[in-house]
Amino acid sequence: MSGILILALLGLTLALAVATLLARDLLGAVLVLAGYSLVLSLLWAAMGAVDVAFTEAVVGAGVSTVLFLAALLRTSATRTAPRPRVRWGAAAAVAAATAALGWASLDLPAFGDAGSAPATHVSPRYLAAGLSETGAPNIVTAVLADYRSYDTLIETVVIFTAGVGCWLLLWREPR
Amino acid sequence: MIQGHDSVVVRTTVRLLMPWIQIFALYVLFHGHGSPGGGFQGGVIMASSYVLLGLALGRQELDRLISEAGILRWAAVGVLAYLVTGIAALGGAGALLDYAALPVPGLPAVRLRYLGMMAIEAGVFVAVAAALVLIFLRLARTGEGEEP
Amino acid sequence: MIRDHLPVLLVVVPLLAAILTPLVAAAAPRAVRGLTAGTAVATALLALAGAARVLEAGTQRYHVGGWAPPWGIELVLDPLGAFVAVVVTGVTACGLVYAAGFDDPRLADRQGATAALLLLVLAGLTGMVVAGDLFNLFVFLEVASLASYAVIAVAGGPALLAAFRYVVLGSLGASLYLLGVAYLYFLTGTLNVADLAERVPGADAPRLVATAAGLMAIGLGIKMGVFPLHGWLPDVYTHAPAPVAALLAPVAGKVAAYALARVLFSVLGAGIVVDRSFLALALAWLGAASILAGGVLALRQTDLRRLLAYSSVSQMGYIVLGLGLADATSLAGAYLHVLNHALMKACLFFVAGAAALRLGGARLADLRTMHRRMPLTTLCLVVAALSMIGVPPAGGFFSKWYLLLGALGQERWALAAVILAGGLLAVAYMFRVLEHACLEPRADEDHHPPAPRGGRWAEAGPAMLAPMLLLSAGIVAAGLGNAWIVSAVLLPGVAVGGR
Amino acid sequence: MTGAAAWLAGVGPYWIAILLLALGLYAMIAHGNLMKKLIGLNILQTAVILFFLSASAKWRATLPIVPAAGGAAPPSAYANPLPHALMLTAIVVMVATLGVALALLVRLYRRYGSFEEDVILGRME
Repeated sequence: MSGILILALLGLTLALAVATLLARDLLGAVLVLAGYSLVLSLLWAAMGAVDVAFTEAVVGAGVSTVLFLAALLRTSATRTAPRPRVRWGAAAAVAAATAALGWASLDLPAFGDAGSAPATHVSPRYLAAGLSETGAPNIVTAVLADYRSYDTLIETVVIFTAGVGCWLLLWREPR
Repeated sequence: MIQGHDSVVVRTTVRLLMPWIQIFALYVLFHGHGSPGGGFQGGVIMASSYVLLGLALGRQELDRLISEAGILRWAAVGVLAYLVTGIAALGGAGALLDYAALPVPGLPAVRLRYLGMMAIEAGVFVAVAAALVLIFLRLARTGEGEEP
Repeated sequence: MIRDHLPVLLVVVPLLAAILTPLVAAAAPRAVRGLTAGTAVATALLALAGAARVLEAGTQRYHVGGWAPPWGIELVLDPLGAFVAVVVTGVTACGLVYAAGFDDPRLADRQGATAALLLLVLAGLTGMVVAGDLFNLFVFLEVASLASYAVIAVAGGPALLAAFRYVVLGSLGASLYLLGVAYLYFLTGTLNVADLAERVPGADAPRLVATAAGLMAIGLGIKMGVFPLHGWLPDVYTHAPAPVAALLAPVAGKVAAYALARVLFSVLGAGIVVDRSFLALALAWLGAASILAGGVLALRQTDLRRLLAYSSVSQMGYIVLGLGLADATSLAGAYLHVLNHALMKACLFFVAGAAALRLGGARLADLRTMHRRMPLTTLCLVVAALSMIGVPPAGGFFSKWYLLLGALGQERWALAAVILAGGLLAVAYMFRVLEHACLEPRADEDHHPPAPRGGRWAEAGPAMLAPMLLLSAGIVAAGLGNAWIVSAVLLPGVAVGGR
Repeated sequence: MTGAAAWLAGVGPYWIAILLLALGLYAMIAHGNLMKKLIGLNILQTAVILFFLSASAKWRATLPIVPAAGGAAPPSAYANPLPHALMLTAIVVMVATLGVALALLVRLYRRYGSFEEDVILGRME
């Protein structure tokens, strides 16, 4: 894990997020959003989270973009969003919340600290015994498919729910 | 939106590419055990192969391969495979999803765990692929007028 | 054997039925309706069995996959959880029977999709109730939410925008909750509720704990529809298909409230929440504001369902107020109100749906022939309205009574006054409903021409009427049995796991 | 790395995540265009994922894949796998929400011919 690389990628993510939100053309915004997802997936790969990086690349930059495009291209008339009015009240509230969260985050363990609570409680068991207990060398898979398999079951139910929901909402009588 | 691409090159390329993407999807599914990947990522790639096919060859071609009602049922079958694997462990006097308690005689616990994880990953693969294709097809439907 | 698996069966049974529904619909479309209602009733019976088991043998803990917590996911069925599970599954069972009787063409069997989604809502809610792991709770929250977004929007038209706003706000709430979980994870390295309860007090980082608690309270507060986070709620319950509103409105917010109670009392521990800490004060006054604002807004409504939605904002305020007061009496009152409000709000939404179906609309003006044409429905309306107002034999009186005792016991006169004022507001807005439904319009009112005499009998079918009458009986039973519920279930539960 | 850069790398991921959260939230409030609201939500959700995921990082650690051939490295040599598994689930939840939200938007557009909230409200009257 390289600090410089991570900082650079973080800066790029922020820039792309701003660009996405400033883009007035909806198609452009969606494409920049895909780029944002791609940079995020690089960032996560740099942080050692390859499984998440892989998923973000195929889902965030891939499937999400395709779904956005499918919806946008079906609804072609107005693709340009008017520039939003600046809402000072909302901006002030969001700024205050941001400051509060940033202030609280000073109490967080330093990024990458191997002595932090998440690094020393619960997770060492997965890394030390995951292979022998579950037989999966990829410990993320061991957690996902065995230790916390119940979460993954419900995750599958979530995507099933979305499928059934779209089926119902965009119903058309069969020809 | 999907009307099939005019170019013969595109259509042929996609036809040729399709099986390879699907083999890659299966590779990602089966190698999730030891390397990045697994049922979810494999399922997404599987779904994208059908999306690509739909984009290049058009809806009619896709409809010849799969029906929307059929995909809905495939999504259900995928989740069902997961849940039934979990429930089967109850039959072996274990807790839900305790693969070591799966009632398959003559297998050591390690093999049972491997078997259980493969079964649920396959379920995730099918459910995710089917659900995503379903969402895409519904969002990108052709020939729909204004709602009343 | 079933006894040992009760916590997980509460989730697995509706989940299995939901997944089977599209397959059953393809083979035998006629079986879907029976499958849905039957599953809901079976889940309610399982919840009752679970409650009996908890009362007899104490809190049930279930380790999914056989992995011990905190490494695996734990399910917990404690007295309060069992109580909430019985309320949620019982009211939902009534709701699904009612929905089957309603026969809304918009909910027509599209390969069983609506039925599957309604069962997924049920599975998501029971999953949230028994979850002993904060991340697992998030995933179930999303199942219940996603399924409800879709069934709300089925009504089309204005419901589409209402559902979209709910998606945006609901996902914001879930994300804020997840962010709160992340702060706690940074602090402790664990997600298991029992493990967190041990580690949070020892960790010396008050800013992190306060931030996590605030984020989770706001996130779940959106789901509960507490003022001022209730923006999505009135439109959703006004425009959703009537049986769907009747199914979601009574229970969805309660489960979020229970999740918040778990976070506050089981995870963060009594020391952080009670003793008039900032969080407890904020919750108490948030609840008070919700009681008043919801009540005042309800006064101005002319549509029964919108009035009921604002009344939900007000009534949910009582529950939040009880959590903020945080002593045993107030908490018992809050939980009792979970039961009472679920019963009366379900009953009232059932009445509104029946009126919309049989009288051509659910505006207050549409109700004026109700007492003659739908006498049984009017009876249910009156019982539920009396409970809302707080007239003694009906249950609603007692939950507010315990809350009042709690506030007076802590000598917090202003909050006690708010509880009483909320009751007066309920008298005012429910009386408007009763006035339209039960009193003959005066003849000299020219803008409301008197209804034709001796209108046709318009009572809804037995599948709609039976759940309504059952709930009315439940309202009275909850009132008569309140002493037992509080002393046998709620007070021990509050003492053991609730705080 | 110098002291300042090391300090920046120690808090950077948290602060960027919080800034992304703020951007997404503001976009959700300020934009009248429903599609832009949805994009804001998407950014907000990824911000939470970034924040949660940064709990998994350890300097000088490698991917959480343990070689089967008994390489007995201590747990501190691997990144924490738990947030990875959790955030995989969160990403799935994100795309599921996106699917349902887009389905609603397509329906709204077909009915009211716009993604602008004001326009839709106007046509609802």
